[in-house]
Amino acid sequence: MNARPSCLSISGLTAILPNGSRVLRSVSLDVKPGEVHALVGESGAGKSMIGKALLGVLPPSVRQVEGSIALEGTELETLGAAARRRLIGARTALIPQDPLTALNPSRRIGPQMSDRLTHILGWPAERARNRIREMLAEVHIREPDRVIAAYPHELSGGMRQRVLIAAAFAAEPRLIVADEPTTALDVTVQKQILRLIADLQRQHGTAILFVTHDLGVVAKISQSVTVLYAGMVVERAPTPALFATPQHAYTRALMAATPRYTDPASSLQPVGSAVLAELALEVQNADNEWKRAHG
Amino acid sequence: MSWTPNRRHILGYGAAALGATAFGLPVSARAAGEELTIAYNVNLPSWDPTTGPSAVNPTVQGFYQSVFDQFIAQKPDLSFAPGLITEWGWSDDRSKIHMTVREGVTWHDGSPFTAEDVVWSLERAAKAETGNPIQFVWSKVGNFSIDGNRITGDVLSFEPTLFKWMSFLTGYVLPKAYYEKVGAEGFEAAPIGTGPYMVDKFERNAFLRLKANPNYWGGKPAFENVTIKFVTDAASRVAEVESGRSQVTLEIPYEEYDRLIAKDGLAGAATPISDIGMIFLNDIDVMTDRNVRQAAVMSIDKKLLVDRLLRGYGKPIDTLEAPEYAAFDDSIKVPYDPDKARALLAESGYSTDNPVKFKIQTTRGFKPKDYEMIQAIVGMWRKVGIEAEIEVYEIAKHFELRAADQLAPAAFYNWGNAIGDPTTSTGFAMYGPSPHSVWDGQDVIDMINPLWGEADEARRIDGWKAVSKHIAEQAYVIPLIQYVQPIVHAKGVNVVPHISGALLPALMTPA
Amino acid sequence: MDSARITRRSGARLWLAGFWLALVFIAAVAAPLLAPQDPLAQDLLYERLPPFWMNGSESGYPLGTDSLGRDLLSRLIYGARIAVLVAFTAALSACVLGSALGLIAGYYGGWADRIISRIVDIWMAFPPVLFAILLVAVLGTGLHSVIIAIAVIDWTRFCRVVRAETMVQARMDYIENARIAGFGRWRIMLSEVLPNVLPPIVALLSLEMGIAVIVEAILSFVNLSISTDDPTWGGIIAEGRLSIHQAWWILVFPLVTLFLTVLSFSQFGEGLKSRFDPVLR
Amino acid sequence: MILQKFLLRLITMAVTLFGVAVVVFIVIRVAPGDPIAMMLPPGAGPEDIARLRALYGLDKSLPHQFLIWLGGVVQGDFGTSISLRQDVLSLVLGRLPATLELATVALLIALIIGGPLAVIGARERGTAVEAGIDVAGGAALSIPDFLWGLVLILLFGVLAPIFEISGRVSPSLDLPFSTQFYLVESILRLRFDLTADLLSHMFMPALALALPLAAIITLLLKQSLKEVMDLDYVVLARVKGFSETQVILREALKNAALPTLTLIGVQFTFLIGGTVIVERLFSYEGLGNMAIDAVINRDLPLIQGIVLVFALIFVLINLAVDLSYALLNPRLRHG
Repeated sequence: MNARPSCLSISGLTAILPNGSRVLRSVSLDVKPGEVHALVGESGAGKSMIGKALLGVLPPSVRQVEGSIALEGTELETLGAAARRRLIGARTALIPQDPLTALNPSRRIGPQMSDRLTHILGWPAERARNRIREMLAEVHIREPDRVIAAYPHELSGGMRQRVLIAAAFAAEPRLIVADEPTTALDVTVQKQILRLIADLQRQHGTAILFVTHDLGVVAKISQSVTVLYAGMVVERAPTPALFATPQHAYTRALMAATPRYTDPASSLQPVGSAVLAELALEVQNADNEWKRAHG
Repeated sequence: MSWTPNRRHILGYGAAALGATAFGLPVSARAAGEELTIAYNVNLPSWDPTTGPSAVNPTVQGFYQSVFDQFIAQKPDLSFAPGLITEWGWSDDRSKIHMTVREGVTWHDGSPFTAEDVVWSLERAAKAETGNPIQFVWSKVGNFSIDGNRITGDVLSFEPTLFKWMSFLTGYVLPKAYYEKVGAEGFEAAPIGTGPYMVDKFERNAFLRLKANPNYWGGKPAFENVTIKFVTDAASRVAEVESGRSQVTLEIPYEEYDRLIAKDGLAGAATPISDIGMIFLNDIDVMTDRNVRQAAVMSIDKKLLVDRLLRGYGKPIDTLEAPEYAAFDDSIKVPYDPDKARALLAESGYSTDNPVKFKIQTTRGFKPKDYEMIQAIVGMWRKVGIEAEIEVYEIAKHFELRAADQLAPAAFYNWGNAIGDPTTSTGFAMYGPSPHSVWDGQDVIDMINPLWGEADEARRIDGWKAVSKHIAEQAYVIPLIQYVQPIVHAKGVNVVPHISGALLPALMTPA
Repeated sequence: MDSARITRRSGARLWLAGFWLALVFIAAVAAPLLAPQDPLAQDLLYERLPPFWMNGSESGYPLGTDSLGRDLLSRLIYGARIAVLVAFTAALSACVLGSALGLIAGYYGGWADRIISRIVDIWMAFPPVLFAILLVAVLGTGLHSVIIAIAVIDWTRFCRVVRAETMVQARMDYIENARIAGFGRWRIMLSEVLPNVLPPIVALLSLEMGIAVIVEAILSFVNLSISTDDPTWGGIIAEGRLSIHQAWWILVFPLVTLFLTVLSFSQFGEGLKSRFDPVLR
Repeated sequence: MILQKFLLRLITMAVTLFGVAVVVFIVIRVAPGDPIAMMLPPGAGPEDIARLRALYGLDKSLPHQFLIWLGGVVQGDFGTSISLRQDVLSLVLGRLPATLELATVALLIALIIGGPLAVIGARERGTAVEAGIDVAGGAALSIPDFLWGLVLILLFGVLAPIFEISGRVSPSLDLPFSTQFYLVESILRLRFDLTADLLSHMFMPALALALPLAAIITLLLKQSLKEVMDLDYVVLARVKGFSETQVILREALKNAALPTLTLIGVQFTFLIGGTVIVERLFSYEGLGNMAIDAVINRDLPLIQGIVLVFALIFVLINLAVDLSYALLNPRLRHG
């Protein structure tokens, strides 16, 4: 691992539901500047919860009780709420999962893209407008001015996701959290969007925390990956190493459950019950340990 | 649909004719002598004092007497004085009437007041289609002839109280030329009269601005500008006077009257007026039994009612004639004697265990403490063996039931009578055929019949006193109290209360 | 601020409201036992006695007396009887009338819905307070006319809610299956749709009871409420208003009682709504 | 398509108005208390009663009277008031602006109180602050507007006389207005001294009307805001770095206000219809004040005129609310 300080480093992140059950079980992970780090696991594993915890938008019913999140070395817990909010606003961005609900239906596209630049980063309106036009061009939108003046319901799902991606990269954030950005789209559009994100990432050198449940996407886009099960980190490794020599049984089972593009004939096995039992044991021990520590 | 523009309520003629400059008084600069504000308890529905329901509503006569003059004026003690006619009377054989018209009087628009106005007003009142509620009196005289300022007319049928009506409901003289020029609607919008005050501005249900009439024949009134605010809610009226926004108000709860006059800067006048509270008895069911009627009358402690409910402001009465009325006879007394009442009820087989039952109707909030008084009386009756069930109804329902003679065995009502004549109190209340009476006893009808046309005033009054005595003995009605009108005013204004209950700004002077 | 605390807090409100309503209900039922004096007994010598903690008060009259010397506490207790009566009968009749029409309009749609919606429109176009005064003038003052007036005016509230809810339910698959299975229209409406539409109705019913008590207070303020001697809170407030400076307690105690009762009805309704509503539970 | 929908809407409005006309006509004719009997002075005989009944056309059969009246209404002639002896339409139109202005001021006050409370309640959702707002709202709703009026009269009228207690304007002022919309005209004519006097008179009645309405607005808007607050685009706004309050005002409010708009529209019509008691208490000469006198005096033509005009306002406001809902909602506007 080279000596560059990590762009994002999370350690011991734990969050609980009102009834006390743990949603995140002391999760730790690092994202290097300019690196795409995948966060993979079945749905309900709590992967997008990590993104939300980082961005400070946990749902009301989930409370972070432990762990530290550092953005480029700055401990978020040490900042006041307003300072934390401004830091997140300036340095990070979110590419949401469902473009159909991520845009305000009663506001035009332009202001929704530019308000962060003008109000949070204090850019003059002129500079912000040019920036948006540039970004819309980068995401291959032909008539940027028509889109800027349009309302969300006038654009297709794919178009809206492009707008959201353009908005995310517009302010040159250090870190973008991409929360399953292609899941809600139909297959044909998914590939284009993935390639678009990869191109922009390389071009802008932005670090991306890429949340997905699709190992294919992990293989295509990420440099390193964390595997998650029930809010607990099962395995972490550079992507090539993970695919070459998966250490944990669950990772191997996951791979077996993913159709190989290269080898369609391979039969798909569901995650074995033995593996599940082993995982359950691991979760149990972790919980007992945590309870003992916290009485 | 554009809103129709508001008719200019500021009367153009007023300023022009008097040459007074139309000046907008700044709100605060209300010099004592200049400006008077009164918080009045009822709205003024209409400006025509001779037609419609408001013509027979005693409480609004104060407005009419400020702007118009009556044929014959009525002094605060109900006695009569020359008004627009200075001298009046019947011929010896009662076949003709004569009137002398006051000279040198002008209408508010400057035009002269003449005998034509008087004759036109009388003939108009006599016509059925005008809708004058007292048409039955005015139609008893006719075919007038004018000679300079002296009017003579034929008596179509003798009415002893004709001239008294000329100082009572609908007895007003209206401007013939002006009325015929502007018509009823125009008159409503901009009324003129010969009275002490002219209408400066009128916003219905809101306020009335009056301006003193400099050429008034009775002398210009003291206050130049009078504002009458229509504040129908008693608590709001109290707040108006207490906060100093109004200088005079009336008809407020007696408890509040006591509290306000105790404050420095405020004083009060509480004088008995020509309005009495009574309980009609209907000759149906149990009320046909004299014992029950007498017991009902004797078991009411009127003194306690006045002292406790009305804080002492009120006078118990035993007949429908108040002390100020012509036919008042203080020798007629009905004692408060609950034991005798129980004895009478026992005679008819009733007692506290087996009480006589009937329904009593009353309004609620129409007159001060009307409902509470009936509750108190029902409480007193309960102690002697009378079980009365209260039914509240609106004043509109009362009038209808009374006109159709379907009132309950007992029904509370108040009876105003500003001319103090027995015909318009005991007469109309107890004379069977009149739509206003409820008791249809033939004996009372026979006693009253000869009095309608009785020419000899002394014998007429004695006749009515005999009727009152008979009614009291038979307990055909339950007279309760004579109301006292509470008026609260700032110390800077002295107010002359009028027994008719009309509040007259013209009688008010800066102290 | 997790959801556990939310339900606990709204729970507290539910219990407090429930406690006060129970108190009022007990007072209504057991009035003769609880009331220290006969609410109608007058004694003009004892008029306007202050409450027990003020000097000049009498032992038998804990909350003092009114201008006719009647015990205020007894009148409040007997007043509860009428308040409960008005609240339940008026609200229930409005609820039954409104829900029935709402159910029919929502389920049948088409002409039935159009007619009923027009009637609802006409009813809502009437100024509510004026309509109440007119109705009471027509029916004559009395408890029955107050109840009828409230029911006749407020049924549209239930009708609108039930109609909207029924429309949603009627489009659901489980109704479709019931219809395919050959259930009769009435059976479907009563056994299938109604149970699901019940939660909002119950919440609204509780709210409506509070409104019924207020309308009775408004009518007594305009001297149109019940005529007989029986005490109503609105009536006592109207009487108390006249002597606010001399005997403030005649106005304040019924006002507080009315306020707490109506508030409890509305909070109870809110509590029920959150209890029933699956989303919030 | 739009025109056809609009025509259908006009028809339903006409049906509603006709329905109201029929109902009020029947209801007040059934009411006991015959207006003529009220005018009977001492001594009037049965023939006087008959004469007066004929004068006001009350001797004809009910359907006949209704047709005459409806025929008149269509041409704008609402008949003559029995007690006020004036044309009903000009009476009603003369008094309507006062009630409309009072209701509008009340609505503004309600929005000024209710809006911020709803935003705060939404922001502090789930905390004691929100519970406090709920209980305060419940409290404001539990006290009828006329009792608020009483409290205000005692507070601002007597103890600390800041505001005027009765009437709509100081009588001594010289009003240069040509229409009955005093408040609006005083602003247009830049006569702010008059505006101040008008508002000083309107403040207490408007506040008494506004408090229950503010409670309703608070509860409805807060509920609607809470539903919008968890949507994706609001979460995205938080990530952009906007504070919770900014997020509510910039993103959530507009989308939350739309659904509450229709409900507030309905409440506004109830408000106009509900001013009867408060106008009576403050002797504010609006339509409500006149309506009570009309009912007490059984002034049949006037009651019918007032109720019909109230109904007209009701349908017009609902139309306006529905139109504005379409305008504000971009999806419908471009639909």
